[in-house]
Amino acid sequence: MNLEFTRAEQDFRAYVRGWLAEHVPARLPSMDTAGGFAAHRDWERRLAGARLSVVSWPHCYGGRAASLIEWLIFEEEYWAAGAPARLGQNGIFLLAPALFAHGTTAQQDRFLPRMACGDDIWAQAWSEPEAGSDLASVRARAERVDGGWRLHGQKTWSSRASYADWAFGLFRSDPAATRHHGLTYFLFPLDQVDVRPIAQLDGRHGFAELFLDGVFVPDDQVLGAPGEGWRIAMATTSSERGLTLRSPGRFMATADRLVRLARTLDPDPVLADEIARAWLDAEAYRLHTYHAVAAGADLGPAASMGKVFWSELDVRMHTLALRLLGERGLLDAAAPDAPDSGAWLHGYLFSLAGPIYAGTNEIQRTIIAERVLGLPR
Amino acid sequence: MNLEFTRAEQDFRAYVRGWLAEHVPARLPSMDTAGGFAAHRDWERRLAGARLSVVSWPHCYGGRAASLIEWLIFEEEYWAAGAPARLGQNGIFLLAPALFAHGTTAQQDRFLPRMACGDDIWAQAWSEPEAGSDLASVRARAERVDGGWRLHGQKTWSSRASYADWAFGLFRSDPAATRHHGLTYFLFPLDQVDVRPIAQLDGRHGFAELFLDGVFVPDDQVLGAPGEGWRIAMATTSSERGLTLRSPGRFMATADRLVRLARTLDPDPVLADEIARAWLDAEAYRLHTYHAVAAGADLGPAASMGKVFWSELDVRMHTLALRLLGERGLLDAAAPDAPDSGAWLHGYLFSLAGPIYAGTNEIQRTIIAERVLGLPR
Amino acid sequence: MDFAFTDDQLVLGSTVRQVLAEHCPARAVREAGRTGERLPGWPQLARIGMFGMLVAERHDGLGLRLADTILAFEEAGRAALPGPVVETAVIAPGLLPDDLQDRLVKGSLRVSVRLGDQVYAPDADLADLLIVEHDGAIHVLSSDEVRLTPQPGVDPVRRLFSVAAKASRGDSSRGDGVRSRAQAVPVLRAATVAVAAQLIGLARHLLEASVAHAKTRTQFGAPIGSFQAVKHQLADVAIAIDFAAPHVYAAAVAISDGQGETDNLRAAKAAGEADILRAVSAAKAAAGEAAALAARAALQVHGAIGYTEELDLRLWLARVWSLTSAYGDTALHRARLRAAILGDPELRRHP
Amino acid sequence: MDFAFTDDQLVLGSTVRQVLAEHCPARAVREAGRTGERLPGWPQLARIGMFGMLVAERHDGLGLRLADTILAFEEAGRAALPGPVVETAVIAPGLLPDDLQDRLVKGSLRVSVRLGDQVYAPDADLADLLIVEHDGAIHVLSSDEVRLTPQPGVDPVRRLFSVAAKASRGDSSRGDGVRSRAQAVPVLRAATVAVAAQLIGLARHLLEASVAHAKTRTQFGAPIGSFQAVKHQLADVAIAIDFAAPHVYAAAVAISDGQGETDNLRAAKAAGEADILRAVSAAKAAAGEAAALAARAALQVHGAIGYTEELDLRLWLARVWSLTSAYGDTALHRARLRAAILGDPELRRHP
Repeated sequence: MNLEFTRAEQDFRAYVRGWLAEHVPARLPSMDTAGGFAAHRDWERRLAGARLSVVSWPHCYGGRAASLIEWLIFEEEYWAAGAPARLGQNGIFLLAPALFAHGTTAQQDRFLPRMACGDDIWAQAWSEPEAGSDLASVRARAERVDGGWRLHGQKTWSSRASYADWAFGLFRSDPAATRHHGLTYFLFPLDQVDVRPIAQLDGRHGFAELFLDGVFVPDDQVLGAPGEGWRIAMATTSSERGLTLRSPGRFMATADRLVRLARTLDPDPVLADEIARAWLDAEAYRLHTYHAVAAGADLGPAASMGKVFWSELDVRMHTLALRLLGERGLLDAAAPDAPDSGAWLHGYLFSLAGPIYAGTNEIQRTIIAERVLGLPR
Repeated sequence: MNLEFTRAEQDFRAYVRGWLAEHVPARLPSMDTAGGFAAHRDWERRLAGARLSVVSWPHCYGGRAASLIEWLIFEEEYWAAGAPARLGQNGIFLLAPALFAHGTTAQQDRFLPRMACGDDIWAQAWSEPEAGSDLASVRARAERVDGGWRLHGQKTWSSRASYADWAFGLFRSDPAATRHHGLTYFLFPLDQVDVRPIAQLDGRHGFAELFLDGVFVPDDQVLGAPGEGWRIAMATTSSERGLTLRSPGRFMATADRLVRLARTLDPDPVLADEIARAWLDAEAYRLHTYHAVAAGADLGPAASMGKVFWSELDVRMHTLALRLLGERGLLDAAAPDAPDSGAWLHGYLFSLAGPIYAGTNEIQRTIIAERVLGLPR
Repeated sequence: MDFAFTDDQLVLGSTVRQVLAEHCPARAVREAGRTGERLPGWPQLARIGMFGMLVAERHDGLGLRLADTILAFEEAGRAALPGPVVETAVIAPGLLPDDLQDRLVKGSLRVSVRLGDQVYAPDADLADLLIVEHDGAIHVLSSDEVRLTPQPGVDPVRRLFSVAAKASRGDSSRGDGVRSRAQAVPVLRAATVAVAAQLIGLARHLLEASVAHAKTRTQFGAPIGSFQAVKHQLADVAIAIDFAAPHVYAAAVAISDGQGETDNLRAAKAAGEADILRAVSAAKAAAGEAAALAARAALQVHGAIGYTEELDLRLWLARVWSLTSAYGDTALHRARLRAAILGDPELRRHP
Repeated sequence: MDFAFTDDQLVLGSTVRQVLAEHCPARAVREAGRTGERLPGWPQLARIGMFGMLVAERHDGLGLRLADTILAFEEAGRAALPGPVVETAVIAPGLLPDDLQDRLVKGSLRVSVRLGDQVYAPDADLADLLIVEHDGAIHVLSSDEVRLTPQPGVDPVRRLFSVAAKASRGDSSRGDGVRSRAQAVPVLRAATVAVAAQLIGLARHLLEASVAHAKTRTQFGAPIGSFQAVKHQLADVAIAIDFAAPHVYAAAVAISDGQGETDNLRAAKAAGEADILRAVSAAKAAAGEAAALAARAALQVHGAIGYTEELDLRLWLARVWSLTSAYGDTALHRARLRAAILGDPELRRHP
């Protein structure tokens, strides 16, 4: 048991750090505007040019076959450098694991390289109106037609969908089945879908509603076998809760920023104590992750523990920043006095979604109790 | 709306304060020892001699017909003076309200005066093994015989029972009924009951188990009508959760002691902050109580809010005292170095029972949600 | 001792509630945050005397004490009433010169303020007059004497502004408007308590909205309000509100004991200065924390849908955030309480 | 980087666990708190080398680093092992003179300690030697050179004593036993981390006991573990433990990097002094808080029955309380962390 990086790991870190120091752009406009989306797509392309967009993927799809530890190092450096949020996140972190596990070689060859270099940006289409955290209550349906399927229904909370190219999600292909039976996992282009942006707390439009009215999807855009959608999706959402959704690097970066902010403001000791505690919790998340990765554990339901931990830590860190900043902290980017261009406020509003999405924390706690601790349903 | 005491209230406070200053004894031995029980009974008799044992009762039963505000004043002064815990509490606060509401005049004349002057000390016999907070799952039974009933079964967590004279509790008088039906409220002397003390966390024996093997109880020791026991008991336990169980005075006294302790120890600001907060919470409980009393509200399910609040505050205050004291705080009365003769440690262990007894706080929160907020069962 | 509201006090609260239910519904608040009417309900509130409540009777005001009016501010919070209500109804009566008081009573004068711990003047673009602190004195300036810089933030309704005096104005265009800083102290305390009352009202609304949502929204085949996790979260909010509100009412009483026509007489009996300071900070801190808890729970219970601008929830959340940091944020008041409670050698609650 | 336990480390932990399951069951712990055998399991632990783990190989010890043995201390905590285990197995190897080390390895020497932030010597009546700080120097005294005053408290098993040197003894009866305070510093840090590991073990046991109880105990017709309130309480305990344990393991590693035979070489690479200090305090504070949470939840889940002496739960709760305040309580370590994190101008986690 040690915490010393190997020579190779240190070299990789040095390379990433050096490249980022040279290339990280000044703050990009929000990716939830047309211009910001384009700027972020451009950044994805630059990352891909340095083979840094998908470091853990095999070389043939644009990666470096990096180990999990190296991926964690990449993430630490990425967020510490203040690099832009990842536009390609849905595809790279949520869809790709399912594609690697269940896709055909043809599908992998077709979708992965374009995902890696930002040519295809993916939106997720998990939620439906009224369903919330209850992912199995899918009402959108897929109708069998010659050579493929026609998709009907409505999806909501589809992140990035306002400007994305493709989406992935579950549709009920067996009308007689209920709950998690008879669902199929589809990949479909968004150009034939009616996409309506949802205005959020922070005034941005990161999510959208999708209306599908008989969109045709050929058979080669079904992931896995028809009817197997739930099993495949579960593997995906488990990674959504786990490592791939939120690597420690971004919380470490936030914690470091918070501590630096606190030092400039000489906070009262009660605030200082909570800030020190938050910094240590980010450290705990990092150590926990190193431990889990080294032990080679398949996280499974234990991923729920991480999800509760990071999502509440993230809210806490941003709350502390706003408490440090007082009235000024509540100003947004348009205000002349806004500290850090309103980044803390924006981050706070964003963090509030953490305990809600990818399964509310109430649901996560129930999963932990039942599947990790073995308490009765 | 005001917080000014009337002339009469001020005079009453002055009288109580003066009497207590003169008469409060040095620390008595624990009431859960034979000697301590006798000493506490003696104290009850002295209180009664000054007509201060049951100030809110009518004059004819030994009280002063004090208003609720005056009773709150009495409690404030009583605990601020460091006066002994009340041996007669079960009878005075839990049984007496039921006796006043549902007892016959003969029962009131027989039991209340002896209760007021400490001649009869009452134990409660609510809980049964395996039942816990589920008071309606009564298995002890009452068998109809000539002129009365015979009681069979087991009760547990009976406070004061090791040395008390009488007990009150529910027995199933209708063997065909289940849950809260067919229960009857009995008053029975403990001299025919097999009483076995339960050793507690703090090493004392405040609770006991009662084994009843056909104890005869005449009809005039049934409170209310046979089969009406649940309704009468619910009125009683609602007062258990509410005002009569824990008047603000005792938490104010604890909070004041905590603040005085903190001043001598110059705590770090984080502890100081939590102590200030606890003091204000005791203040909130006092103001809340004055408000409720003045508004004349029948507390009902809202009493559950107070129970959650005071029981968690009490744990918090004692935890803070132990944190202030460090290793010394964990010493008990027998240790030469024990601060305040181990009173904070003893109080801590006692406080831990608060969120459990009289209905766990989990149950209280459910009551609040369903009966105060109207959420569905 | 009678720590319950009088009938008059209750009637004032329920009247304000009715007026706002009719003339300042959620829709009106939403519009105020966009391009619609910025001051919904104000004419009607003026008609029932809301802005003359604390103006002395000799100026034709109602001459009430803060405690008499505290429920009116709670109701303003519950409705998330737009506009500088505390500044106009609480601060202005205490600091404006006599000849302007009658306009306050009529509701024809709106006032914004930048005093004490404030950095920005709220709703300053809606104000006819600004009361600002400068070089240790309090100045009253008309809107054409100042330059306002918008500082937009999380609350689209309660807008903040930097205030600078225009170079052209004289040192004090209203000489009689200059007051000392000391005169502003009791007025700012009253404003702080009134804002605390608004936070209680906001919290009550958020709890009611969460309960209503939890009753109707179903997940996994049952209303989410039937799940223990949701029940207990909302029970904790109810407890927090129930034990924060008395701090606010007690602070209003403590301030009121030093208020009114018979100042000298009352002051003799009044709670000491230290007690008032403690009560004011306790009110603001407790109300702020209860409202923050209500806001977090509301968002969690509403789930993703609470995160949209389409739901009015958003406006109440923003108001909680903006009022929590107004007139001294929770950290400031907690620090004052720490000093007051651990430093006060004569800590007694009753005489 | 490989932050997982090696097979050897895991085997040591599971061996200790098995030995204690057999020779120090709950019954034995309970008896140790009364009149029974005070050191259950000690002969068997000595046989597997528990007390020579950290003794250098040149003294026939195993020469392990703290990180290699941390799971052994976690298991000692899980079993609530009675006796001065950390003092004998961690502190003594670092501070006793060379000629006593072989007796440590054999398990024939028990040691108690009153150093650093400690006020009392734990289990001193079971010790052959006492290591005490006096006038800035560290002294090793035999049990007949000291007068012990019992200071009974909440933990009936881990008994505390005041220590006074008997008037009769020379200034230093074991001249070679005198060490400087500076030499004790790294040893006390290691002891602090070992105690933190015990707290993790205690917390794990309390969680397991609570889960087991919640599965079998029924109320209102269902096992209480099926209620969401109980589920979520225990899930929070699981989370707290899961994210406290890595702090303890990392602190053990940080200390170990400066330990061992090749001191000078390793020290050059080792984490800086500030990093070690921070890691030690983080370990103790996080483990103490996780254990405190586990204790509260255990008591709440067990309900009134948890409050009896008849249930073994009581012994684990007491041990949590006594170890939480040993070797610097949570408040002390939190204050150190605050200073370290907000004061350190070079806060980086990785080189």
